[in-house]
Amino acid sequence: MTVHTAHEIARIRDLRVEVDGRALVDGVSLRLAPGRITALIGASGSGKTTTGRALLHAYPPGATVTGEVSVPDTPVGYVPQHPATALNPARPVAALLQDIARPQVRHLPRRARRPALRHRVLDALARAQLPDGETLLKRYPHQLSGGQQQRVVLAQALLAGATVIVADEPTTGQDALTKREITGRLAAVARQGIAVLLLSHDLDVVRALADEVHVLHAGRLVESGPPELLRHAPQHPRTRALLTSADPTAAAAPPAPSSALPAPSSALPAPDAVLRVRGLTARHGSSRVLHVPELRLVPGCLAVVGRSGSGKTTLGRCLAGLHRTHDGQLRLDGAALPRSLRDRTRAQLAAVQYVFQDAHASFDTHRTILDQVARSAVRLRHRPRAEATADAVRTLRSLGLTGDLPHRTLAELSGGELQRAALARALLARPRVLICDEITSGLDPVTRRGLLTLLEGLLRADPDLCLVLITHDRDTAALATTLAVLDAGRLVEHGPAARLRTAPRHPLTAGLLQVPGPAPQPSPVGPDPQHQ
Amino acid sequence: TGTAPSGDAAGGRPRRGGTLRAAFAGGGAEETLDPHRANLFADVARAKALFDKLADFGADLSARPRLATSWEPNAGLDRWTVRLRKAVFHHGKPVTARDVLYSYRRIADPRQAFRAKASLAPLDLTASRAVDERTVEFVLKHPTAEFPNLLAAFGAYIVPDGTKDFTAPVGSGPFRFVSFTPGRSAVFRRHEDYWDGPPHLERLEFLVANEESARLNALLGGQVEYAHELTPTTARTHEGKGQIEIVRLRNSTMQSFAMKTDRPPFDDRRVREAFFLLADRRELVAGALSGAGEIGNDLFGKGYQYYADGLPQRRPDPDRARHLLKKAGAEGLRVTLDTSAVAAGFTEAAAIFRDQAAKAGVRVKVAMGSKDSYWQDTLDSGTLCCYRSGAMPLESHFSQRLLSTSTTNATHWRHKDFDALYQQAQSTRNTEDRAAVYARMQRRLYTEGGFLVWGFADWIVGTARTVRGVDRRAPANTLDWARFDRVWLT
Amino acid sequence: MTGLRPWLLRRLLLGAGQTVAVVLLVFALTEALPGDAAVALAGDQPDPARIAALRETMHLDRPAAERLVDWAAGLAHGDLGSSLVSGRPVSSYLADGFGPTLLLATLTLLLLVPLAGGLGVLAARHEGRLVDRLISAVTLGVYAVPEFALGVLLVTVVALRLEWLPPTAVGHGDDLTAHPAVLVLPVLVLLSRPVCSLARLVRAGMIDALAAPHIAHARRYGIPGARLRYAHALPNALAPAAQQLARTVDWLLCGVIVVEALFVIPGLGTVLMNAVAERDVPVLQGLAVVFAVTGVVLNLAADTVIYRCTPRAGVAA
Amino acid sequence: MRRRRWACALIVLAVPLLLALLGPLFAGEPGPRGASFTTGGGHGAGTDFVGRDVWRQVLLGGRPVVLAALAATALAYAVALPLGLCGALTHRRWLDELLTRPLDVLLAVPSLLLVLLVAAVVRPGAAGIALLVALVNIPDAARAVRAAAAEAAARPVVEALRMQGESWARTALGCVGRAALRTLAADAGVRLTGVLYLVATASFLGVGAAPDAADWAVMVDRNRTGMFVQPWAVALPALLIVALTMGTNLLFDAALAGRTPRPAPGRERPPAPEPPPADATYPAPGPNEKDEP
Ligand SMILES: Nc1ncnc2c1ncn2[C@@H]1O[C@H](COP(=O)(O)OP(=O)(O)OP(=O)(O)O)[C@@H](O)[C@H]1O
Ligand SMILES: Nc1ncnc2c1ncn2[C@@H]1O[C@H](COP(=O)(O)OP(=O)(O)OP(=O)(O)O)[C@@H](O)[C@H]1O
Ligand SMILES: [Mg+2]
Ligand SMILES: [Mg+2]
Repeated sequence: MTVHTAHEIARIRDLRVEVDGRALVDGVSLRLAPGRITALIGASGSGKTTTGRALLHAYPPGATVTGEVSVPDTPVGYVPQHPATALNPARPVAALLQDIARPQVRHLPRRARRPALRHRVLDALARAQLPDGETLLKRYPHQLSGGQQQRVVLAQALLAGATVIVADEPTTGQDALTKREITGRLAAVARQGIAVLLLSHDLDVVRALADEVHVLHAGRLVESGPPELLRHAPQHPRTRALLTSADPTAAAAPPAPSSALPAPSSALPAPDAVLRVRGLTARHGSSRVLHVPELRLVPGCLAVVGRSGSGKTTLGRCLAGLHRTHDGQLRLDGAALPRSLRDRTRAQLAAVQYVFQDAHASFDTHRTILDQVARSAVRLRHRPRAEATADAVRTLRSLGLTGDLPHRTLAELSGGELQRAALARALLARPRVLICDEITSGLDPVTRRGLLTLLEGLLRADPDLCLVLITHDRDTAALATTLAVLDAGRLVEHGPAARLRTAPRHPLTAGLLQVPGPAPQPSPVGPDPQHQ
Repeated sequence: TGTAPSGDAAGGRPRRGGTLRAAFAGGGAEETLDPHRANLFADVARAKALFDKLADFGADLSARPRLATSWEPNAGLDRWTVRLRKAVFHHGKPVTARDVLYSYRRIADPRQAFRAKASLAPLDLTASRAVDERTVEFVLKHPTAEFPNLLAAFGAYIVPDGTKDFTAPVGSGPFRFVSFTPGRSAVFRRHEDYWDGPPHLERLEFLVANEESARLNALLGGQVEYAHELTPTTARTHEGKGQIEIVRLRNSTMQSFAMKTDRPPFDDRRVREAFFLLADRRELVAGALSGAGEIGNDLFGKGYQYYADGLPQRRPDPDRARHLLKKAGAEGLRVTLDTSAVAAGFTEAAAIFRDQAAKAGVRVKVAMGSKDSYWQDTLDSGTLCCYRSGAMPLESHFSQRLLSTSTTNATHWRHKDFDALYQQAQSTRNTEDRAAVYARMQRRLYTEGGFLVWGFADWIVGTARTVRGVDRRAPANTLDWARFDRVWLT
Repeated sequence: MTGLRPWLLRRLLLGAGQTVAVVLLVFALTEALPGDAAVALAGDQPDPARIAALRETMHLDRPAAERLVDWAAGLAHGDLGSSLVSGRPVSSYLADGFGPTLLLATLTLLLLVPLAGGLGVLAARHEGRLVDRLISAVTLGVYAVPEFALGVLLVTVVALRLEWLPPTAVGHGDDLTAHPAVLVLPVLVLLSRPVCSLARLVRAGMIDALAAPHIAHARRYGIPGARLRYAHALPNALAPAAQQLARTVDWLLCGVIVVEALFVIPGLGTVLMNAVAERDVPVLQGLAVVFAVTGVVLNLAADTVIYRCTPRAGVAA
Repeated sequence: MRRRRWACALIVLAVPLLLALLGPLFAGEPGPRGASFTTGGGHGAGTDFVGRDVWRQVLLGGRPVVLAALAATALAYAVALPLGLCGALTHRRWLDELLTRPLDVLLAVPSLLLVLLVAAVVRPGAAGIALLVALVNIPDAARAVRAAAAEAAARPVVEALRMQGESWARTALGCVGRAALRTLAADAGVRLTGVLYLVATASFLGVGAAPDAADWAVMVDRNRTGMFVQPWAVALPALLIVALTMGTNLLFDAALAGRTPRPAPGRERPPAPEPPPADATYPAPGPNEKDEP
């Protein structure tokens, strides 16, 4: 390790966070130095978030904390794993951004403050890859897509002039192109002398950015070193597992899409569509955000890809009956499907299930996860309680949520765990059409592989199942037999996965599916003005 | 600031000048300066300041001449000649017989519903005439020995001939109109040419404050000098404390329970008598009137002219009451007592009487009624209700409430012989003889009437210590009550 | 919800319907009350002939429906009719009563909002600690004391003992603004209870709002405490408080009968109570129109605040 | 700390509750009436406006107050809660309008006037008046519920519950209602007091409880004239009412206190087993620094 202790700006020493006698993090020590990006990787639930939040002096309620955490006086920037939690639902995006920037313009004459304020805010948004900040400023958080929310939160951190930034999965909700730009931005940030703690599953990003990588396993640091070292000579079996399963070469052999799964539609005469969408035009208020003239969901796996904010979630929500303001026609097995899920029968509800992009917000804070998951079987399949619970436990276990995890509440689970719980909840309804909105974004490669295998198994077991994967992740998209590409609310390309991968017609398709990996160089956005 | 009671004429030499502000409970925007429409105490007090009647009642409720100097009947007592005194209205014109006739005819207008209309009903106003400028000859429909009461009737004020608009009224009273805002205030100033001598006060302001505590606070805080209608509790708190003067106008309000004598169980006179014996009047006065009053003896008009004060005072006798009830076959009697928050002491009296009756095994159920329609509601329905009456001559009490033809006969007391006695009294010229007839009538009521008169409440007025000349004897509604032309400020 | 403006328009239209309903309700209830204006006027002289005559002069002998229709026809021309008892136009009653009431209500509101908001936020900030418990105890205590008791107490101490302020506004009813001192105590009494209830609601909402992660997040970025609480946390807690505030304004406008009586301020409450006592139906109906219109506007305002503070409400499935 | 709060609330509440519950047992037979508003004279707390012993009235007067107020509040909420939640949860605007607009009509009539008018027309008994007071409170409470629940009802959790075909009651009460619990508790606590005095005022206006009933609220109202001669007749029942409402509300507060995650004091920073590090430059989190869940 070549850490310059003299320059360290923040430090965690021997941190142990214990809840109810169980250590979430144990003996973790980290040093953050200005201008360096420290990555913390590890399986879902290994304690990354807990460690990262320690730098904010934020611990789970009732936790016993020992060890030492020192951070500088300046604000510590934080991009939480669930960006929605950091956004005030009752205020437009601009409110907090402007308040953050206000002290920075105080020295200006009164008249000049307003434009300067505005300029700074827009600039920060642009640096966080939200170039059309103008329109976003007036919006409320719920009017942003998941990725946009994340970038807004990043913009806050950039604007605040933090010397330490804790970025918890900053790229999860982003498409490959945006991701590359954000990585570039983070690198640029670091070059200005900001210490970045990167908590991520995305090894591409880690590899491209990190100056130093720490591997967490079950709350303990098992290995540390520069990324190259870890890659070429991982010492710990866990590290190995993490790294190999995410190795591009490993991912290059996608989970055998064509072997076991039903052949893509080009091979056979089109099978009957389970869900047909016709003339779908979705609006948010008066603005049209999605237009899909025709979409047929056939058994098998459809991946919906597109840039962040292109309308993927909106499409999923339209199908699920969560988004009412559209004028398309939905037909499930030939029968009309009501637009709003309130009008759907329980059978129809069970048939089309949606896994929320923001898993955190989709759970009730008071009840245990198990209880909430089991309700699907009780309500939608009329199972008795006990049976439903057993079913839920089984499903959760198959997703890696074992032990007492299911008996905890929302606040006591990690981001990845929640995502899996949300999937379990949908699975328990035994849906015909299962729409998964970025369900692998919060998962480490190992867990993700496991999850994809499980989905694959589902597809195989139920040849009628229609799986819609909304994703930015190429590995995940690799599961699909069909691909749909959305751009700015339009369905620009739709066809067999193999063809789109090899011979994309639309440049975006190529961009999204064939990006070789995040650019190691920063994107051409200028340096932060506030650090000039 | 002398120690002598301020109300007495002996309170020092009257001083001229100053403004007196008097707080009354009012009627909101419905208030009026039309004296014939006067309904509330505030209305009457204002009317009294601006106008005059031909006669008014003294402290014993006998008629005293005001604008009239004399009244002479003919032999049949159905034609009365009234002489007017020399008096001028505020605009300088004299008060004439024409004004009197105009006023009375206006009151009696069949298309209108002025309050004094019933009182003036015995007059035949088409036959009555002005003999000269200051002499009126009144023709009556039947002999009326108590004709002067009629001239003193509530609201029988004299207004200038032809007056219809009372927004800036002209009268002959001690004060002239300055301004008036219904429900808020009225400002008057001295009428220098008042026939009874000009008032001492320069200005008189009537202010409206409906809440008793507001009137009291305004008085205590020096915002007014006269607060009308205070509660007994207030009187107790401040009496003799030196901060303000408390004036108790005795015998102002009769407090009673009215039994409907024509329907069970009260159609049996034994039951009525039993009820007379049930009531512990001292407890009622102490509890319901907070001690501010005197006990009653089941007769109206204690201290008034013709009141039969020779009858023995009734005392509670539950045993005899029980016995009487038993004889009447009314053991374990249950009655409903109607009451309402319409007048001070009603609900309290009802509750206390309920407990007293329970001692003799009578179960009284107290029913609260709407206070706005209470009097009409209890006039013909129910069997037992709380009742009160302001001061009026005995004769009026009989004629309005106890004759077969009475319109507000709350006890349904209808007896031909009683009516005959009343007629006899009205045709009796000699006062002593008339008194004897009234005594007979009262004896009858004492033994078997429908009014269980348990007390006479004081009317309590508070004045600032600077106020002199407030009469301390006149029951509310009589001449010297709220008479501000005799008041002065030190 | 699709856009604020069409929604507002629709609500205003509905409001007209509500006003009609209120008027009908009040009319029906007053008609159903025992007695009528004639009986009320006759008072303790319920001479049937006189009552009949009074009825006739007041046109009460006509069927209720006919009177209502007449009144409504007048209303269409902006004529609220005239009082049964005094014959004066109802509009003059309302105009007379409205001034003082409006003045009191405005003053009270001007103090109420910052005071209640401040107290609620302060208590929420220190939830469970001494400050909170002190504020909670005092507000709850004061809230449980009826207005008249507080009013009498204040008058006795402040006005009569200490002689700092005039005890009542008697005689100043026409021109309260010229004597601001007389308004102090009434406004204090008027404030006492709404401050408490509002502060409680603000406190409750603020505790949850302050505990939200986005507030911790904003605090991390050095947003000053006051701004954080009032500009960022408070909007999340505002909806119920705004609702309560609308009710308070309604209560203030519709006559704080006790205060008006206690301090002799001839406002709408006094007009209302007198009109009920006198069964003066046209006046009551006029008041009903006023109440209904203020009610509609206030509820609409409160709903708009809710709408603004819960922007997701319209789009959630 | 929590325990102290509970104890405090319970003690404050226990006095009026015990008096209300057990008072009638100790009241005994009514003694002879005295004069109104006297102090002493064998009456420990003096006499009331009709000369009864105040202490006896206090002993007797708790039960009706507690019963009427609790019943009316509970009743109002029993109706208002589903109404308000329904309004908050529905996306059928017409349904929302249908539910709320008619209630707004009731809202536009001052509650006292409404009670007065309706009571004068139908002449209810004590139970009826509780019902009436509850009725008058429904629109208001329903709006409060709706406002408090509006934000929670729009959360994605609710969408997720719908997706699960969850029953309305569970969604509304279990999730939305629970999220708004603190505000609802505050509203209910305050409403309790309002209801209490509305019942008392109604009784003074001649409906419901007898105007001389042994009832704390009625006592406060009726004995006000003697406030300065005999303060106990007002002060005692008023204090008990204050204690009742204060206790109830403090109890709510105490019960809900632990619901928001807040770091236990002293745990916000690592309670260093070693001496505090010299380079701990981060300022100690303010007393309000809250942890995120
Ligand atoms: N408040 C809590 N009480 C108990 N256990 C908790 C609490 N918060 C988190 N945990 C547990 O601690 C472990 C670490 O959580 P943490 O959120 O740090 O994981 P993570 O590494 O960020 O995972 P992910 O990648 O899924 O976000 C998880 O197993 C989680 O279930
Ligand atoms: N309520 C709203 N009002 C206005 N615009 C909205 C609203 N909700 C979403 N949008 C916009 O609609 C577009 C599509 O949003 P959507 O959530 O479907 O994107 P997405 O493809 O899922 O993006 P991401 O990958 O970032 O989750 C975005 O540009 C977003 O800003
Ligand atoms: Mg995490
Ligand atoms: Mg999305």
